[in-house]
Amino acid sequence: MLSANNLTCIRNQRILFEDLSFSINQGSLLYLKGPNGAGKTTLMRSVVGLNQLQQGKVELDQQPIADCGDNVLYLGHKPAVNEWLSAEQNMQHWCNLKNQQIDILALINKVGLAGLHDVPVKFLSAGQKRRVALSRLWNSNAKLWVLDEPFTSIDVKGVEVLNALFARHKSQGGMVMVTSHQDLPTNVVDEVLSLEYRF
Amino acid sequence: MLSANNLTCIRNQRILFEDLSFSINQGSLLYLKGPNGAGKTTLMRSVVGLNQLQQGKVELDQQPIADCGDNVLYLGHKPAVNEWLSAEQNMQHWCNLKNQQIDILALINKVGLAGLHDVPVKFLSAGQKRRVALSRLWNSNAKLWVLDEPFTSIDVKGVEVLNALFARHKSQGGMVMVTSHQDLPTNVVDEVLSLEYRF
Amino acid sequence: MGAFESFADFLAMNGYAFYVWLSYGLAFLLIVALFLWSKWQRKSIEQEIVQQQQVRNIRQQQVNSEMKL
Amino acid sequence: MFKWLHPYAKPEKAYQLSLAFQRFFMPLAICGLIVGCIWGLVFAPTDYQQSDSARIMYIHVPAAIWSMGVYMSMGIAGFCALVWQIKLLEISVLAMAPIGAAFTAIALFTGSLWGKPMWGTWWVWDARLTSELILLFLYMGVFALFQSFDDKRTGAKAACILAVIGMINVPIIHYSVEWWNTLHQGASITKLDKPSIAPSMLWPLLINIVSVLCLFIAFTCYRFATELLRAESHRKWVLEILGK
Amino acid sequence: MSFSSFFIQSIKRDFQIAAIQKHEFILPVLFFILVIVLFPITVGPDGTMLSRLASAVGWIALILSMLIALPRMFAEDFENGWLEQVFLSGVPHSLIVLSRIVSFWLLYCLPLVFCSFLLVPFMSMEVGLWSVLVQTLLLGSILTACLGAVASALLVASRKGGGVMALLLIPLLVPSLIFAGAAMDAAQQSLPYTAPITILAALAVFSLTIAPLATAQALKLNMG
Amino acid sequence: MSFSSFFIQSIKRDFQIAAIQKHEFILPVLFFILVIVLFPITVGPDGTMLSRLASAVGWIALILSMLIALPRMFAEDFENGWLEQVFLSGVPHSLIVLSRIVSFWLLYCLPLVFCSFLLVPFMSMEVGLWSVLVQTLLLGSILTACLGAVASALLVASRKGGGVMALLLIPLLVPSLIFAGAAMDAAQQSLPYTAPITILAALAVFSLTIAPLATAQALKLNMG
Ligand code: HEM
Ligand SMILES: Nc1ncnc2c1ncn2[C@@H]1O[C@H](COP(=O)(O)OP(=O)(O)OP(=O)(O)O)[C@@H](O)[C@H]1O
Ligand SMILES: Nc1ncnc2c1ncn2[C@@H]1O[C@H](COP(=O)(O)OP(=O)(O)OP(=O)(O)O)[C@@H](O)[C@H]1O
Ligand SMILES: [Mg+2]
Ligand SMILES: [Mg+2]
Repeated sequence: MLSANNLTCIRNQRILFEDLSFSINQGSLLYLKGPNGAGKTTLMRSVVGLNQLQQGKVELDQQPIADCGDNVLYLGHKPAVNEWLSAEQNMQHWCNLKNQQIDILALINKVGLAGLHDVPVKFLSAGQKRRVALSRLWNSNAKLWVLDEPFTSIDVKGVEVLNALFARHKSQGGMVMVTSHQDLPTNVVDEVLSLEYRF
Repeated sequence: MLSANNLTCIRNQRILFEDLSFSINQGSLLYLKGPNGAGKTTLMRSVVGLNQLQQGKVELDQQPIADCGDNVLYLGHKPAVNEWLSAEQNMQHWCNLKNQQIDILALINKVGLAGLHDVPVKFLSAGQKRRVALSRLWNSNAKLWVLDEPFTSIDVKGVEVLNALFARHKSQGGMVMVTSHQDLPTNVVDEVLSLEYRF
Repeated sequence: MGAFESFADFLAMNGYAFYVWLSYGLAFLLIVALFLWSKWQRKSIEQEIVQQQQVRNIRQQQVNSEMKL
Repeated sequence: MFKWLHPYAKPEKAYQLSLAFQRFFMPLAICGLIVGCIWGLVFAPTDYQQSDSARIMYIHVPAAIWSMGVYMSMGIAGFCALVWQIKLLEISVLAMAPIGAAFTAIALFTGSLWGKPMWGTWWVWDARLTSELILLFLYMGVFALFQSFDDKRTGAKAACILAVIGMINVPIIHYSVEWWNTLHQGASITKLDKPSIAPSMLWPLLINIVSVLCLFIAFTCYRFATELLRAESHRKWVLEILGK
Repeated sequence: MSFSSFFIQSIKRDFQIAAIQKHEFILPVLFFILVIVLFPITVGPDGTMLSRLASAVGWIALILSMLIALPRMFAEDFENGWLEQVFLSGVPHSLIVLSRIVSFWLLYCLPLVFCSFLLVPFMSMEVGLWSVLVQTLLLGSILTACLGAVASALLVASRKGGGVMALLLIPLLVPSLIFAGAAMDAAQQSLPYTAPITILAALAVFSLTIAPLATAQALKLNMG
Repeated sequence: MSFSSFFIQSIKRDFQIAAIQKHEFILPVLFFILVIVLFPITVGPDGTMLSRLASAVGWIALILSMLIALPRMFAEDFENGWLEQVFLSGVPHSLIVLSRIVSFWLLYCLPLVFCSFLLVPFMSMEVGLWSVLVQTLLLGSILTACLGAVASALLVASRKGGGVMALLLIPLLVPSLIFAGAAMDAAQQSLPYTAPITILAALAVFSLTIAPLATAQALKLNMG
């Protein structure tokens, strides 16, 4: 279970959120909503510990999130993909980092990049680049997924597949925290957290 | 009227599209559909002349598109916004380039960045950055708009406004060519062009 | 007048006028510049804060950050 | 002592205190400098060796001494800020850097204006001069580093790190440069081994040394207050102060 | 927009961006000073030795700071897509490139040439010699900026650029270095030094006419 | 993953990327060569003079070419977000940084040290002396890489690169320059030169233990 308590973040002298508390139970998905600039990205980065908070703490299964290393998977606006390497190489490096032994060509097929495995990511289309980054969801062992606008540039079928993935992850007892400006199907969403734009 | 004749593009020994012809009439919107990697971006860049075609030519009102300079507005995946400058400065430079005299602060209000006009774009959220790029639609004199996934990172209300903008532009006799993985409302779309993923 | 016979002597500094006066002048100039710069910084920060407050008030009145036609 | 200091660790109190300090030390410094300079320029006896060019001393030596003194206090403040996570000290490091840089620049300029008539060149690569030049770079580095951060708080932390690294390095640089020079050249300019100066020259010098210290304190307090306003600009007390 | 106003506006924009990345103006200067300081410390404080090195140091500092700045000449505008928008806007492409070369030269090269004055006190250079050095540096920096623009445009997207950059910059820089050295030598011995300077000037003018075309082509290629 | 295998994998990754982006790693070497070539051209073909300068030139060329390479040390991984993923993955942060320092040293410094062999023909350096120079350069490059890592990490989010980097780095390098000079001098006069080399080694080891911690802190600061 993820529990976030009393989170406060001030950016540029503007309070983005103050004393915000929420929790995500085993097997449920939190859908983070809000207009542009509300502070969704900032909140997510604070949850995984990439952002210094003014106040508050985040715990995953009673452990501070900073110690949870491989139990958290954060995919943000930045793809964490090297543009000069191919999709295959990028995935290989990810697997090395996460200590996974998987069949990379099969994974490439699954994310719909068959035949493009040795093309530098630079030459792929926007959606294909995004798929390289999202491929990390398929074999992830992490309990908590924190996904910042995962559907960006992904086509309609891709979005369906991603939603199915979320459902599968939930059924395996995982937790998901998602933002998106495209609505998620209601059967996937368990909780909604709305951030307002504050002044 | 935009007419594209016999366009062919081959990338990496893969035919993206072949002998593709289409036209956009005055006051109508072409919705370009297709899965990731189908070649939508490539087609759009070819239409505005940023991409060398293997074959084919594009004309706007019987003139080759390369000579149409200010009559074409292309907004692609890249924002054409300098991260270090503020929204105001970026817009000012755009107006200088396009030789427009407009009230920039009013424009900033319109795109919903009121109060953020002097913040470097670097510090804006993903959607706010995107709004700076899209602000070019408001006062554009261009007849043809070529927009590649304009809704990326834009919140729900923003998408509505953009759709209304398309409608207004059409009513003024403009032409729009759009791709998106989020569906456009049917009353805005006049024609649909589907690109398939070809192997 | 102190160690000098006349005011002209004082100004001449035994032929070292250039060096002595320039060094005192430069030192003085640098200190004054630092002072003015600090003053200016303070003023601009004060302005910035007040402005920020105004902007915040304006935005609260406008209430939205939405796009408009 | 920490007990006594504690109430002042509140930004508001620190702000008030620093402004009070500034109000006390600034007039002191100005009066002292005027007295010292006039004494030095007009009344102090002419040096029998260096003639009147020696009057540069009354500004050169205080600036040179405090250029190092400021760096030491900056390094110490930075160290404490990092170890005990004291935000106020971080800010004070930033307040001090430009002052130190200005003193260093003054020492360099006046020294080099003194050097031209005395040694015949504007500049020699002597140990003391070289390390003074490097000190200027260290100051500039601290400030440039702070400026290159978008977020002022993180910038201040980074500047502290650099100030501390620099403080460790200043003695190393100093001694290595000294060694380097003696190694290559043999002692060239022994300006420290002069016979101790006459009291009539010492007094104005001492006055100036003390008043430059006062100047340093006054400037630091003023700049500290400014930086504090910036850092706390979303707090109520700032708006209250500015609203008045 | 008229071409001249485009030219001015685009230079203004470059200055604005440089002013925001604040130190951009001072940094080349500082850098230059630091490089100069490196020499006495490593070579030793011997005045005559240093004065013989002075002109070499000036050139090295110039080339180095330009090499640091060059890769970013088009990088930012290319990556954020501004460049393609300007290319689409109907302004002649070589004018676009020329304006960038000019603003680059004004921002990065001119301050350095001024700063080379520091060689006079720090490396005991003679003032007369320094004025000759300034001439060679002015011409040399134009040349480097032009060649660098081509190289930087080639580099901006393609990964084969490295070799090209090397092939382009070095063979052309070495001759200009030789001419500059010849001019300095002649000046040191009080001989006339116009011939090598003229050759340098010819090289600079030549590169100024060719480079914008080549650079525009290279950028176009990289856009796809 | 065990830490040692992480270490090896991440060095492998850096090599892979360098192999693709060849220009990144050719440029410093080329610059090194350029500096070495530049001196004989400007100073003139005076053998004894050149040989006196040789070791200083080697050091300066090393530092300057590293200044070109250093700003890119973390830039790419930081910008595309890889670095934050690695920081999140639970590997000790200083290990991450250490692996980058090591790969950087192997990729950018080692080739330079090899290239310093060019001093022997170009600046009429004695081979015996050159071997001493190589020792000082090896140690000095470790030191530079470590201090440079801190500087590069501090500056990674502000794209100020070169200038500030030099400002942060060069003052800190002065002691090692002086000790290296002392070693070379002693070697030239056939005196024992172990003392300064030992000091250099001590500095290198010291920086190798401190730098990863400071660098990791600096990167963390920059992530927000
Ligand atoms: C650019 C040139 C110069 C620089 C950077 C410079 C730097 C310094 C520094 C850093 C000190 C402080 C020493 C300490 O407190 O330990 C100092 C002291 C002093 N300097 Fe200079 N100096 C320069 C030129 C000169 C010249 C040309 C003279 C006179 C011929 C001179 C005479 C003195 C004297 C008399 C002191 C006081 C020594 C003491 O502490 O008792 N300096 N200088
Ligand atoms: N590094 C930063 N420094 C200062 N302010 C920042 C920084 N990053 C973001 N902000 C401000 O914080 C606010 C929230 O940004 P954030 O990226 O969290 O929004 P978001 O909810 O993710 O929006 P979007 O839907 O557009 O992605 C923005 O208004 C922005 O101006
Ligand atoms: N510069 C390039 N060099 C080689 N191949 C390329 C290049 N750019 C794109 N491609 C290939 O062309 C195909 C089409 O890319 P394009 O960007 O046009 O797709 P798209 O339809 O816009 O997809 P998306 O919906 O993901 O944006 C991709 O499969 C890609 O592999
Ligand atoms: Mg966001
Ligand atoms: Mg696309």
